[in-house]
Amino acid sequence: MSVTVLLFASYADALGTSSLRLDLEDGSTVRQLLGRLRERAGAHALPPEPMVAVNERYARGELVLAAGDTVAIIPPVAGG
Amino acid sequence: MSVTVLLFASYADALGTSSLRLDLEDGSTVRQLLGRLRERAGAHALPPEPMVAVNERYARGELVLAAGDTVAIIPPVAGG
Amino acid sequence: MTMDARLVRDPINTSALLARVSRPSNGAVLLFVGVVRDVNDGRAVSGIEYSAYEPMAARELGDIAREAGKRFSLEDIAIEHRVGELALEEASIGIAVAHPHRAEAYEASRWIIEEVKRRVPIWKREHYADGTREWVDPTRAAAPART
Amino acid sequence: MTMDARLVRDPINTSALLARVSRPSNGAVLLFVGVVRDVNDGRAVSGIEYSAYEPMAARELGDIAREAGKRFSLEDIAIEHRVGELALEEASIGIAVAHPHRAEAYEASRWIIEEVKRRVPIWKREHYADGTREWVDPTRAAAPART
Repeated sequence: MSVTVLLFASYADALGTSSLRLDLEDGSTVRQLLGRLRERAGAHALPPEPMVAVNERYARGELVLAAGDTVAIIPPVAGG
Repeated sequence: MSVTVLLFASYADALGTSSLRLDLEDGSTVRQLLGRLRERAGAHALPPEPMVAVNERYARGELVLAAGDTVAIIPPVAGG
Repeated sequence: MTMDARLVRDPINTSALLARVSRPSNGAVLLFVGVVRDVNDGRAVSGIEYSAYEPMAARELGDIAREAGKRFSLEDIAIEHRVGELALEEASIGIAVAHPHRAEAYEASRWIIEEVKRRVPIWKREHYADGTREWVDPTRAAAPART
Repeated sequence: MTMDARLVRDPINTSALLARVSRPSNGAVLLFVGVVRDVNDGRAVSGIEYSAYEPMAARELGDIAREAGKRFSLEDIAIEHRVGELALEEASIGIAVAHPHRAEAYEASRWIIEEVKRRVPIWKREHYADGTREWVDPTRAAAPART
């Protein structure tokens, strides 16, 4: 299945893009997606457990993804 | 000695004036002044220990007054 | 540095209060506005009148600003308290504080309004919709028997 | 009733925020303004850029307003968070809340700004006087080693 990954701020700078597609095995979790993401150049900038949102809601590593999900990797927020 | 007494808000209404002079014995305290004030008509509106300011500073009952002092009897404040 | 506290007869201009405390080193600005409410203690209020022991009230307001400055390392404070007749929804008090950090701004603002209510010699007479008027006694309003 | 939270590209109008929450039943109005500071962590800042994961940030802001409403019995909340490029002294966020009583207004305002800083996906890049730029990581700034 295919999911969309969004990257922001320092993570987008490090990985050189703000959006990419990943093909994962059906039933993959957020944690497995992060594992795949770590294979890419610049991924050393990601912390061990980055915040993640799936379809615009914060999600835990064990969440099982579905085809077409949008997974945002969220750097430490600095609003306010 | 003579002192000026200022009354405000509900106390001024009750005693029918916002200012009066009292002649006291030298060395009188705030508490003794209040005793004298209680002899006046309407003074039942004063609580047992009203807040008092002497020369625009809060003062305790035992403070010894001096000739010419201005003694304000302060109803419960309601600013803000 | 602004350390400004005063009684005013004209309506409080909250934008001007904010402007007085704003400086490029202050990351947090907090404005408290006390407003004349249309209902108090279950009675319909039509207006309010504030009277003060003016010289002492002005001095106490100034003391509160200075004490807040020391207590919260605050350099920018502007306080205005209205006296005279106020219509509904008019501001009775405006307190603007600014600080490099927000924690101090919140603590200082809250401390200032509590001190104002505790010790500044100002009195409030409410005008009710039924035509009567009454001096407000917060020490009585707080008593459980009043609920 | 006002329950209003949004991202904005234009400067925040704090007077308009105050007006949106003012009602005759609200005795206490509190406005928090976060401002771009000229110094952060000892470095001279010349400007700031906020970027957001916009649909999620707008939804989180709305959730925070609604949650504050329930938690503090608050009916009037207006929040604006700026995105894009900001000059020094411009407001990055304005939070206006109003309540019949001040205790709730203070608690709600403080809770809202802490929640915004904790969970709304917005990032800040500081532009420094020396021409460099850097994304701000508040989790790093809080570490004792950084002092």
